[in-house]
Amino acid sequence: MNSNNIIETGKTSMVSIKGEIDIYSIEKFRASIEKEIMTQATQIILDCSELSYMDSTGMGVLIELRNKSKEMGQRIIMMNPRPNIKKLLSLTGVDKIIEIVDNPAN
Amino acid sequence: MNSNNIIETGKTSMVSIKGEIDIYSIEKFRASIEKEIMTQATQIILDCSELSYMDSTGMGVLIELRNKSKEMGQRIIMMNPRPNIKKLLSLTGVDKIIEIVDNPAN
Amino acid sequence: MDSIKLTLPTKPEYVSLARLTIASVANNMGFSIGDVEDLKVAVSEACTNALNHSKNPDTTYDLTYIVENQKLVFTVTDRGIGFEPEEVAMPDLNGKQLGGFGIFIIKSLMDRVEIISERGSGTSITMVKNLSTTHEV
Amino acid sequence: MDSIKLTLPTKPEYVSLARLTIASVANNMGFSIGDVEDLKVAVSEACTNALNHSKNPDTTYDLTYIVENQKLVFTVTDRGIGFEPEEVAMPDLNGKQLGGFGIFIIKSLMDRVEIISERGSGTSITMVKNLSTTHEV
Ligand SMILES: Nc1ncnc2c1ncn2[C@@H]1O[C@H](COP(=O)(O)OP(=O)(O)O)[C@@H](O)[C@H]1O
Ligand SMILES: Nc1ncnc2c1ncn2[C@@H]1O[C@H](COP(=O)(O)OP(=O)(O)O)[C@@H](O)[C@H]1O
Repeated sequence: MNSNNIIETGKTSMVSIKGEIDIYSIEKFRASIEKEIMTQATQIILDCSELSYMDSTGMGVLIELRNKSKEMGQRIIMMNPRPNIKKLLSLTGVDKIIEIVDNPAN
Repeated sequence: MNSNNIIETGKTSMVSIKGEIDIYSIEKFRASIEKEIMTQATQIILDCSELSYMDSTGMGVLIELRNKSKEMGQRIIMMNPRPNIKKLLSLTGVDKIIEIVDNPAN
Repeated sequence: MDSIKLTLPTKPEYVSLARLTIASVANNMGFSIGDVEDLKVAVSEACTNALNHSKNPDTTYDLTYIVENQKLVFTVTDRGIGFEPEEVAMPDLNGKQLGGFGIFIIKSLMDRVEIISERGSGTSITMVKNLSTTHEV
Repeated sequence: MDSIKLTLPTKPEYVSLARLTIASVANNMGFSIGDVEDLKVAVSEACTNALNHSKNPDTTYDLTYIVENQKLVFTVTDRGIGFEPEEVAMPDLNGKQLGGFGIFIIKSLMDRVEIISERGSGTSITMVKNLSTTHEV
Protein backbone atom coordinates (compact mmCIF):
# COMPACT_ATOMS: atom_id res chain seq x y z
CA MET A 1 0.00 0.00 0.00
CA ASN A 2 1.59 3.15 -1.22
CA SER A 3 0.24 6.57 -0.49
CA ASN A 4 1.02 7.95 -3.94
CA ASN A 5 -0.87 5.19 -5.73
CA ILE A 6 -3.74 5.64 -3.38
CA ILE A 7 -4.13 9.30 -4.03
CA GLU A 8 -4.01 8.64 -7.79
CA THR A 9 -6.97 6.29 -7.74
CA GLY A 10 -9.20 9.18 -6.81
CA LYS A 11 -11.37 7.05 -4.59
CA THR A 12 -9.17 7.23 -1.56
CA SER A 13 -8.58 10.27 0.60
CA MET A 14 -5.64 10.47 2.88
CA VAL A 15 -5.69 12.68 5.98
CA SER A 16 -2.64 13.24 8.09
CA ILE A 17 -3.49 13.41 11.80
CA LYS A 18 -0.81 15.20 13.77
CA GLY A 19 -0.08 16.09 17.37
CA GLU A 20 -2.44 15.31 20.20
CA ILE A 21 -6.12 14.41 20.11
CA ASP A 22 -7.79 15.12 23.41
CA ILE A 23 -10.82 16.96 24.80
CA TYR A 24 -9.33 20.23 23.52
CA SER A 25 -8.49 19.28 19.94
CA ILE A 26 -11.32 16.79 19.36
CA GLU A 27 -13.68 19.12 17.50
CA LYS A 28 -11.02 20.05 14.97
CA PHE A 29 -10.33 16.35 14.46
CA ARG A 30 -14.00 15.52 14.01
CA ALA A 31 -14.50 18.35 11.54
CA SER A 32 -11.51 17.41 9.41
CA ILE A 33 -12.66 13.79 9.06
CA GLU A 34 -16.29 14.76 8.46
CA LYS A 35 -15.08 16.87 5.56
CA GLU A 36 -13.46 13.78 4.05
CA ILE A 37 -16.63 11.74 4.53
CA MET A 38 -18.48 14.42 2.55
CA THR A 39 -16.13 13.94 -0.42
CA GLN A 40 -17.63 10.46 -0.80
CA ALA A 41 -14.25 8.80 -1.19
CA THR A 42 -14.62 5.05 -0.87
CA GLN A 43 -11.68 4.85 1.51
CA ILE A 44 -10.44 7.35 4.05
CA ILE A 45 -6.95 6.68 5.29
CA LEU A 46 -5.92 8.43 8.49
CA ASP A 47 -2.15 8.70 8.50
CA CYS A 48 -1.33 8.55 12.22
CA SER A 49 2.47 8.48 11.90
CA GLU A 50 2.69 11.86 13.56
CA LEU A 51 -0.15 11.41 16.00
CA SER A 52 1.56 11.42 19.38
CA TYR A 53 -1.42 11.18 21.71
CA MET A 54 -5.05 10.05 21.67
CA ASP A 55 -7.37 9.02 24.50
CA SER A 56 -10.96 7.86 25.00
CA THR A 57 -12.31 11.12 23.63
CA GLY A 58 -10.67 10.22 20.33
CA MET A 59 -11.88 6.60 20.49
CA GLY A 60 -15.48 7.77 20.87
CA VAL A 61 -15.27 10.07 17.87
CA LEU A 62 -13.54 7.39 15.78
CA ILE A 63 -16.45 5.01 16.43
CA GLU A 64 -18.95 7.75 15.62
CA LEU A 65 -17.20 8.65 12.37
CA ARG A 66 -16.85 5.01 11.40
CA ASN A 67 -20.60 4.55 11.84
CA LYS A 68 -21.27 7.58 9.68
CA SER A 69 -18.87 6.49 6.96
CA LYS A 70 -20.28 2.97 6.98
CA GLU A 71 -23.70 4.41 6.20
CA MET A 72 -22.11 6.11 3.22
CA GLY A 73 -20.46 2.85 2.14
CA GLN A 74 -17.01 4.12 3.03
CA ARG A 75 -14.12 2.53 4.90
CA ILE A 76 -11.90 4.23 7.44
CA ILE A 77 -8.36 2.92 7.80
CA MET A 78 -5.82 4.01 10.39
CA MET A 79 -2.27 3.91 9.14
CA ASN A 80 0.79 3.64 11.40
CA PRO A 81 -0.66 4.44 14.79
CA ARG A 82 2.10 4.47 17.44
CA PRO A 83 2.29 1.62 20.00
CA ASN A 84 0.67 3.66 22.79
CA ILE A 85 -2.34 4.45 20.59
CA LYS A 86 -2.55 0.92 19.19
CA LYS A 87 -2.75 -0.32 22.75
CA LEU A 88 -5.82 1.83 23.41
CA LEU A 89 -7.45 0.88 20.10
CA SER A 90 -7.10 -2.74 21.11
CA LEU A 91 -8.14 -2.22 24.73
CA THR A 92 -11.38 -0.53 23.69
CA GLY A 93 -12.12 -2.87 20.78
CA VAL A 94 -11.96 -0.04 18.24
CA ASP A 95 -9.46 -2.14 16.29
CA LYS A 96 -12.28 -4.62 15.63
CA ILE A 97 -14.30 -2.10 13.63
CA ILE A 98 -11.61 0.13 12.14
CA GLU A 99 -8.88 -1.43 10.06
CA ILE A 100 -5.36 -0.68 11.23
CA VAL A 101 -2.42 -0.98 8.86
CA ASP A 102 1.27 -0.51 9.35
CA ASN A 103 2.88 0.95 6.30
CA PRO A 104 6.45 -0.35 6.16
CA ALA A 105 7.44 2.69 4.08
CA ASN A 106 7.13 4.84 7.17
CA MET B 1 38.02 27.00 13.49
CA ASN B 2 37.35 23.35 13.03
CA SER B 3 36.73 20.94 15.84
CA ASN B 4 38.76 18.13 14.28
CA ASN B 5 41.89 20.26 13.91
CA ILE B 6 41.49 21.46 17.44
CA ILE B 7 41.42 18.03 18.94
CA GLU B 8 44.51 17.07 16.95
CA THR B 9 46.68 19.84 18.41
CA GLY B 10 46.54 18.07 21.75
CA LYS B 11 46.51 21.34 23.65
CA THR B 12 42.83 21.93 23.29
CA SER B 13 40.07 20.03 25.01
CA MET B 14 36.57 20.12 23.73
CA VAL B 15 33.60 19.49 26.01
CA SER B 16 30.10 19.15 24.72
CA ILE B 17 27.56 20.74 27.06
CA LYS B 18 24.08 19.37 26.52
CA GLY B 19 20.61 19.89 27.85
CA GLU B 20 19.80 22.32 30.64
CA ILE B 21 22.12 23.95 33.16
CA ASP B 22 20.23 25.08 36.22
CA ILE B 23 20.37 24.74 40.01
CA TYR B 24 19.81 20.99 39.62
CA SER B 25 22.43 20.13 37.02
CA ILE B 26 25.03 22.73 38.00
CA GLU B 27 27.30 20.46 40.04
CA LYS B 28 27.64 17.98 37.21
CA PHE B 29 28.52 20.86 34.90
CA ARG B 30 31.09 22.27 37.32
CA ALA B 31 32.69 18.85 37.82
CA SER B 32 32.95 18.10 34.12
CA ILE B 33 34.72 21.41 33.39
CA GLU B 34 36.99 21.15 36.43
CA LYS B 35 38.14 17.80 35.10
CA GLU B 36 39.16 19.52 31.87
CA ILE B 37 41.00 22.25 33.76
CA MET B 38 42.99 19.52 35.50
CA THR B 39 44.19 18.14 32.16
CA GLN B 40 46.14 21.39 31.74
CA ALA B 41 44.96 21.89 28.19
CA THR B 42 45.77 25.43 27.06
CA GLN B 43 42.31 25.89 25.63
CA ILE B 44 39.00 24.47 26.79
CA ILE B 45 36.24 24.75 24.24
CA LEU B 46 32.70 24.32 25.52
CA ASP B 47 30.56 23.19 22.62
CA CYS B 48 27.17 24.69 23.48
CA SER B 49 25.36 23.71 20.27
CA GLU B 50 23.10 21.38 22.22
CA LEU B 51 22.82 23.47 25.36
CA SER B 52 19.16 24.46 25.44
CA TYR B 53 19.00 26.34 28.75
CA MET B 54 21.29 28.17 31.16
CA ASP B 55 20.54 30.79 33.81
CA SER B 56 22.41 32.86 36.41
CA THR B 57 23.48 29.73 38.27
CA GLY B 58 25.42 28.77 35.15
CA MET B 59 26.80 32.30 34.69
CA GLY B 60 28.22 32.29 38.23
CA VAL B 61 29.97 28.96 37.72
CA LEU B 62 31.30 30.04 34.32
CA ILE B 63 32.95 33.07 35.93
CA GLU B 64 34.33 30.93 38.72
CA LEU B 65 35.76 28.36 36.31
CA ARG B 66 37.19 31.06 34.09
CA ASN B 67 39.02 32.53 37.10
CA LYS B 68 40.42 29.11 37.97
CA SER B 69 41.51 28.38 34.42
CA LYS B 70 43.10 31.81 34.08
CA GLU B 71 45.28 31.04 37.08
CA MET B 72 46.39 27.91 35.25
CA GLY B 73 47.12 29.96 32.12
CA GLN B 74 44.19 28.42 30.26
CA ARG B 75 41.47 29.92 28.09
CA ILE B 76 37.81 28.96 28.11
CA ILE B 77 35.88 29.45 24.89
CA MET B 78 32.15 28.97 24.41
CA MET B 79 31.22 27.70 20.98
CA ASN B 80 27.80 28.15 19.38
CA PRO B 81 25.68 29.21 22.35
CA ARG B 82 22.04 29.65 21.30
CA PRO B 83 20.53 33.15 21.05
CA ASN B 84 18.72 32.90 24.41
CA ILE B 85 21.96 32.01 26.19
CA LYS B 86 24.02 34.57 24.28
CA LYS B 87 21.56 37.18 25.46
CA LEU B 88 22.22 36.30 29.12
CA LEU B 89 26.00 36.13 28.59
CA SER B 90 25.83 39.65 27.23
CA LEU B 91 23.39 40.94 29.85
CA THR B 92 25.63 39.78 32.70
CA GLY B 93 28.92 40.79 31.08
CA VAL B 94 30.19 37.22 31.01
CA ASP B 95 30.87 37.67 27.30
CA LYS B 96 33.54 40.22 28.25
CA ILE B 97 35.67 37.66 30.04
CA ILE B 98 34.84 34.45 28.18
CA GLU B 99 35.37 34.31 24.45
CA ILE B 100 32.32 33.33 22.45
CA VAL B 101 32.66 31.92 18.95
CA ASP B 102 30.13 30.84 16.40
CA ASN B 103 31.30 27.89 14.40
CA PRO B 104 29.77 28.18 10.95
CA ALA B 105 30.13 24.42 10.50
CA ASN B 106 27.33 23.90 12.98
CA MET C 1 8.15 11.43 49.32
CA ASP C 2 7.78 14.56 47.21
CA SER C 3 4.42 16.07 46.52
CA ILE C 4 3.50 18.29 43.59
CA LYS C 5 0.18 20.07 43.40
CA LEU C 6 -1.36 21.58 40.30
CA THR C 7 -4.55 23.61 40.14
CA LEU C 8 -5.93 23.96 36.62
CA PRO C 9 -8.73 26.02 35.08
CA THR C 10 -11.80 23.86 34.37
CA LYS C 11 -11.21 24.22 30.61
CA PRO C 12 -10.17 21.78 27.87
CA GLU C 13 -7.11 23.77 26.81
CA TYR C 14 -5.29 23.09 30.07
CA VAL C 15 -5.60 19.29 30.19
CA SER C 16 -2.34 19.09 28.24
CA LEU C 17 -0.58 20.68 31.25
CA ALA C 18 -1.62 17.68 33.34
CA ARG C 19 -0.01 15.39 30.77
CA LEU C 20 3.10 17.50 30.45
CA THR C 21 3.75 17.58 34.18
CA ILE C 22 3.04 13.91 34.85
CA ALA C 23 5.30 12.95 31.93
CA SER C 24 8.13 15.04 33.36
CA VAL C 25 7.74 13.66 36.87
CA ALA C 26 7.43 10.06 35.62
CA ASN C 27 10.42 10.42 33.29
CA ASN C 28 12.59 11.64 36.14
CA MET C 29 11.42 8.72 38.27
CA GLY C 30 12.64 6.33 35.61
CA PHE C 31 9.35 5.06 34.20
CA SER C 32 9.60 3.49 30.74
CA ILE C 33 8.37 5.34 27.66
CA GLY C 34 5.31 3.09 27.50
CA ASP C 35 4.45 3.64 31.15
CA VAL C 36 4.81 7.40 30.71
CA GLU C 37 2.31 7.22 27.84
CA ASP C 38 -0.08 5.23 30.01
CA LEU C 39 0.24 7.78 32.83
CA LYS C 40 -0.55 10.61 30.39
CA VAL C 41 -3.70 8.78 29.28
CA ALA C 42 -4.81 8.01 32.84
CA VAL C 43 -4.43 11.58 34.08
CA SER C 44 -6.14 12.94 30.95
CA GLU C 45 -9.11 10.60 31.34
CA ALA C 46 -9.58 11.77 34.91
CA CYS C 47 -9.31 15.44 33.92
CA THR C 48 -11.68 14.90 30.99
CA ASN C 49 -14.25 13.41 33.39
CA ALA C 50 -13.88 16.38 35.72
CA LEU C 51 -14.62 18.65 32.75
CA ASN C 52 -17.37 16.56 31.13
CA HIS C 53 -19.30 15.18 34.06
CA SER C 54 -18.60 16.91 37.35
CA LYS C 55 -20.53 20.12 36.61
CA ASN C 56 -17.81 21.61 38.80
CA PRO C 57 -19.10 25.01 39.88
CA ASP C 58 -15.52 26.12 40.52
CA THR C 59 -13.31 27.66 37.87
CA THR C 60 -10.54 25.24 38.86
CA TYR C 61 -9.89 21.63 39.85
CA ASP C 62 -6.88 20.01 41.48
CA LEU C 63 -4.20 17.47 40.72
CA THR C 64 -1.67 16.00 43.12
CA TYR C 65 1.32 13.88 42.21
CA ILE C 66 3.09 12.05 45.02
CA VAL C 67 6.48 10.63 44.16
CA GLU C 68 7.01 7.61 46.38
CA ASN C 69 9.92 5.25 46.46
CA GLN C 70 8.75 2.77 43.86
CA LYS C 71 5.51 4.29 42.68
CA LEU C 72 3.70 7.38 41.50
CA VAL C 73 0.43 8.13 43.27
CA PHE C 74 -1.73 10.82 41.69
CA THR C 75 -5.15 12.25 42.30
CA VAL C 76 -7.59 14.37 40.32
CA THR C 77 -10.17 16.15 42.45
CA ASP C 78 -13.20 18.14 41.38
CA ARG C 79 -15.79 19.89 43.52
CA GLY C 80 -18.69 18.85 41.32
CA ILE C 81 -21.87 16.78 41.58
CA GLY C 82 -20.28 13.41 42.30
CA PHE C 83 -21.52 9.98 41.15
CA GLU C 84 -21.73 6.32 42.24
CA PRO C 85 -18.59 4.60 40.94
CA GLU C 86 -20.09 1.13 41.58
CA GLU C 87 -22.91 1.90 39.19
CA VAL C 88 -20.64 2.55 36.23
CA ALA C 89 -20.96 -0.42 33.89
CA MET C 90 -18.09 -2.06 32.08
CA PRO C 91 -18.23 -0.82 28.48
CA ASP C 92 -19.16 -3.07 25.57
CA LEU C 93 -16.00 -3.57 23.56
CA ASN C 94 -17.67 -4.39 20.27
CA GLY C 95 -17.26 -1.03 18.64
CA LYS C 96 -20.94 -0.12 19.11
CA GLN C 97 -20.60 2.01 22.21
CA LEU C 98 -19.52 5.61 21.76
CA GLY C 99 -18.40 6.36 25.31
CA GLY C 100 -17.91 4.95 28.73
CA PHE C 101 -14.26 4.04 28.17
CA GLY C 102 -12.58 6.49 30.54
CA ILE C 103 -12.66 4.68 33.86
CA PHE C 104 -12.23 1.32 32.13
CA ILE C 105 -9.04 2.58 30.44
CA ILE C 106 -7.72 4.02 33.70
CA LYS C 107 -8.29 0.73 35.50
CA SER C 108 -6.66 -1.21 32.66
CA LEU C 109 -3.52 0.92 32.58
CA MET C 110 -2.90 1.63 36.26
CA ASP C 111 -1.94 -0.72 39.09
CA ARG C 112 -4.48 0.59 41.55
CA VAL C 113 -7.44 2.98 41.27
CA GLU C 114 -9.61 4.38 44.01
CA ILE C 115 -12.59 6.62 43.38
CA ILE C 116 -14.09 8.59 46.23
CA SER C 117 -17.17 10.46 45.17
CA GLU C 118 -19.90 12.13 47.11
CA ARG C 119 -23.15 13.45 45.63
CA GLY C 120 -23.05 17.21 45.73
CA SER C 121 -19.52 17.61 46.94
CA GLY C 122 -17.34 16.13 44.24
CA THR C 123 -15.10 13.36 43.07
CA SER C 124 -11.57 12.38 43.80
CA ILE C 125 -9.90 9.66 41.77
CA THR C 126 -6.55 8.33 42.96
CA MET C 127 -4.39 6.28 40.63
CA VAL C 128 -1.22 4.35 41.41
CA LYS C 129 1.45 3.20 38.99
CA ASN C 130 4.31 1.06 40.25
CA LEU C 131 7.78 1.74 38.93
CA SER C 132 8.71 -1.91 38.73
CA THR C 133 5.81 -2.93 36.50
CA THR C 134 7.40 -4.08 33.29
CA HIS C 135 4.45 -4.87 31.06
CA GLU C 136 5.45 -2.92 28.03
CA VAL C 137 3.61 -2.01 24.84
CA MET D 1 -8.47 35.37 33.10
CA ASP D 2 -7.31 31.83 33.77
CA SER D 3 -5.25 30.99 36.78
CA ILE D 4 -2.90 28.03 37.18
CA LYS D 5 -1.34 27.16 40.50
CA LEU D 6 1.64 24.91 41.01
CA THR D 7 3.06 23.81 44.36
CA LEU D 8 6.55 22.36 44.09
CA PRO D 9 8.86 20.56 46.53
CA THR D 10 11.63 22.87 47.78
CA LYS D 11 14.23 20.86 45.83
CA PRO D 12 16.43 21.62 42.80
CA GLU D 13 15.12 18.70 40.72
CA TYR D 14 11.66 20.24 40.38
CA VAL D 15 12.61 23.72 39.11
CA SER D 16 12.43 22.32 35.58
CA LEU D 17 8.67 21.77 36.12
CA ALA D 18 8.28 25.51 36.61
CA ARG D 19 9.97 26.08 33.26
CA LEU D 20 8.02 23.37 31.50
CA THR D 21 4.66 24.71 32.63
CA ILE D 22 5.37 28.38 31.97
CA ALA D 23 6.68 27.47 28.50
CA SER D 24 3.49 25.59 27.71
CA VAL D 25 1.21 28.35 28.96
CA ALA D 26 3.23 31.06 27.18
CA ASN D 27 3.36 29.08 23.93
CA ASN D 28 -0.40 28.68 23.94
CA MET D 29 -0.79 32.40 24.57
CA GLY D 30 1.23 33.13 21.45
CA PHE D 31 4.47 34.40 22.96
CA SER D 32 7.47 34.29 20.60
CA ILE D 33 10.19 31.68 21.03
CA GLY D 34 12.52 34.31 22.47
CA ASP D 35 9.93 35.53 24.96
CA VAL D 36 9.22 31.97 26.05
CA GLU D 37 12.94 31.50 26.75
CA ASP D 38 12.98 34.72 28.77
CA LEU D 39 9.97 33.56 30.78
CA LYS D 40 11.68 30.26 31.54
CA VAL D 41 14.74 32.13 32.82
CA ALA D 42 12.68 34.54 34.93
CA VAL D 43 10.65 31.84 36.65
CA SER D 44 13.78 29.73 37.23
CA GLU D 45 15.65 32.65 38.80
CA ALA D 46 12.78 33.23 41.20
CA CYS D 47 12.57 29.51 42.09
CA THR D 48 16.35 29.32 42.50
CA ASN D 49 16.19 32.23 44.96
CA ALA D 50 13.44 30.50 46.91
CA LEU D 51 15.70 27.43 47.16
CA ASN D 52 19.00 29.24 47.80
CA HIS D 53 18.03 32.14 50.03
CA SER D 54 14.62 31.81 51.62
CA LYS D 55 15.53 29.12 54.19
CA ASN D 56 11.94 28.08 53.56
CA PRO D 57 10.99 25.84 56.48
CA ASP D 58 8.24 24.30 54.33
CA THR D 59 8.77 21.34 52.05
CA THR D 60 7.01 23.23 49.27
CA TYR D 61 6.70 26.66 47.68
CA ASP D 62 4.10 28.05 45.29
CA LEU D 63 3.83 29.36 41.78
CA THR D 64 0.87 31.07 40.16
CA TYR D 65 0.42 31.87 36.50
CA ILE D 66 -2.37 34.22 35.53
CA VAL D 67 -3.24 34.32 31.85
CA GLU D 68 -4.59 37.79 31.15
CA ASN D 69 -5.72 39.23 27.87
CA GLN D 70 -2.41 40.58 26.65
CA LYS D 71 -0.03 39.51 29.37
CA LEU D 72 1.19 36.71 31.58
CA VAL D 73 1.40 37.56 35.28
CA PHE D 74 3.23 35.04 37.44
CA THR D 75 4.30 34.85 41.04
CA VAL D 76 6.74 32.72 43.02
CA THR D 77 6.04 32.65 46.75
CA ASP D 78 8.12 31.15 49.54
CA ARG D 79 7.41 31.09 53.26
CA GLY D 80 11.05 31.78 54.20
CA ILE D 81 13.06 34.45 55.99
CA GLY D 82 12.38 37.35 53.64
CA PHE D 83 14.78 40.17 52.68
CA GLU D 84 14.88 43.89 51.81
CA PRO D 85 14.59 44.12 48.03
CA GLU D 86 15.71 47.78 48.06
CA GLU D 87 19.02 46.78 49.60
CA VAL D 88 19.95 44.43 46.78
CA ALA D 89 22.71 46.16 44.80
CA MET D 90 22.97 46.18 41.03
CA PRO D 91 25.63 43.61 40.11
CA ASP D 92 29.02 44.58 38.66
CA LEU D 93 28.99 43.47 35.05
CA ASN D 94 32.74 43.22 34.64
CA GLY D 95 33.01 39.48 35.03
CA LYS D 96 34.48 39.73 38.53
CA GLN D 97 31.31 39.07 40.49
CA LEU D 98 30.22 35.47 40.93
CA GLY D 99 26.59 36.03 41.89
CA GLY D 100 23.93 38.59 42.38
CA PHE D 101 22.57 38.30 38.83
CA GLY D 102 19.17 36.74 39.53
CA ILE D 103 16.97 39.73 40.27
CA PHE D 104 18.90 41.85 37.77
CA ILE D 105 18.20 39.31 35.02
CA ILE D 106 14.53 39.08 35.97
CA LYS D 107 14.16 42.87 35.83
CA SER D 108 15.98 43.01 32.51
CA LEU D 109 13.83 40.38 30.84
CA MET D 110 10.37 41.14 32.22
CA ASP D 111 8.12 44.15 31.68
CA ARG D 112 7.25 44.62 35.32
CA VAL D 113 8.55 43.09 38.57
CA GLU D 114 7.22 43.50 42.06
CA ILE D 115 8.85 41.97 45.13
CA ILE D 116 6.93 41.77 48.35
CA SER D 117 9.06 40.41 51.16
CA GLU D 118 8.62 40.37 54.88
CA ARG D 119 11.28 39.35 57.38
CA GLY D 120 10.29 36.08 58.92
CA SER D 121 7.27 35.39 56.78
CA GLY D 122 8.57 35.07 53.25
CA THR D 123 8.92 36.50 49.79
CA SER D 124 6.60 36.83 46.87
CA ILE D 125 7.95 38.00 43.54
CA THR D 126 5.45 38.89 40.82
CA MET D 127 6.61 39.22 37.23
CA VAL D 128 4.69 40.50 34.22
CA LYS D 129 5.43 39.88 30.56
CA ASN D 130 3.33 41.63 27.92
CA LEU D 131 2.32 39.67 24.86
CA SER D 132 2.79 42.58 22.51
CA THR D 133 6.41 43.21 23.42
CA THR D 134 8.36 42.51 20.28
CA HIS D 135 11.99 42.95 21.33
CA GLU D 136 13.40 39.71 20.05
CA VAL D 137 16.75 38.02 20.54
N1 LIG E 1 -15.64 13.41 37.94
C1 LIG E 1 -16.89 12.90 37.73
N2 LIG E 1 -17.97 13.55 38.21
C2 LIG E 1 -19.22 13.05 38.01
N3 LIG E 1 -19.47 11.92 37.32
C3 LIG E 1 -18.44 11.23 36.81
C4 LIG E 1 -17.10 11.67 36.98
N4 LIG E 1 -16.27 10.78 36.39
C5 LIG E 1 -17.06 9.84 35.85
N5 LIG E 1 -18.37 10.08 36.10
C6 LIG E 1 -19.53 9.25 35.69
O1 LIG E 1 -19.05 7.95 35.30
C7 LIG E 1 -19.43 7.67 33.96
C8 LIG E 1 -18.37 6.86 33.25
O2 LIG E 1 -17.20 7.62 33.03
P1 LIG E 1 -16.12 7.15 31.97
O3 LIG E 1 -15.83 5.72 32.19
O4 LIG E 1 -14.95 8.05 32.06
O5 LIG E 1 -16.81 7.26 30.54
P2 LIG E 1 -17.43 8.54 29.81
O6 LIG E 1 -16.74 9.74 30.32
O7 LIG E 1 -17.18 8.31 28.37
O8 LIG E 1 -18.92 8.51 30.13
C9 LIG E 1 -19.70 9.02 33.32
O9 LIG E 1 -20.59 8.94 32.25
C10 LIG E 1 -20.26 9.81 34.51
O10 LIG E 1 -21.64 9.55 34.68
N1 LIG F 1 13.35 34.46 48.04
C1 LIG F 1 14.32 35.08 48.74
N2 LIG F 1 14.37 34.97 50.09
C2 LIG F 1 15.34 35.61 50.80
N3 LIG F 1 16.29 36.36 50.24
C3 LIG F 1 16.28 36.53 48.89
C4 LIG F 1 15.29 35.90 48.08
N4 LIG F 1 15.54 36.24 46.80
C5 LIG F 1 16.61 37.04 46.81
N5 LIG F 1 17.08 37.23 48.06
C6 LIG F 1 18.23 38.06 48.46
O1 LIG F 1 18.58 38.92 47.39
C7 LIG F 1 19.93 38.71 46.98
C8 LIG F 1 20.09 38.90 45.50
O2 LIG F 1 19.46 37.85 44.78
P1 LIG F 1 19.82 37.58 43.27
O3 LIG F 1 19.82 38.88 42.54
O4 LIG F 1 18.90 36.55 42.74
O5 LIG F 1 21.31 37.05 43.25
P2 LIG F 1 21.96 35.77 43.98
O6 LIG F 1 20.87 34.77 44.14
O7 LIG F 1 23.02 35.31 43.05
O8 LIG F 1 22.51 36.27 45.28
C9 LIG F 1 20.28 37.32 47.49
O9 LIG F 1 21.66 37.17 47.72
C10 LIG F 1 19.47 37.24 48.77
O10 LIG F 1 20.14 37.85 49.82
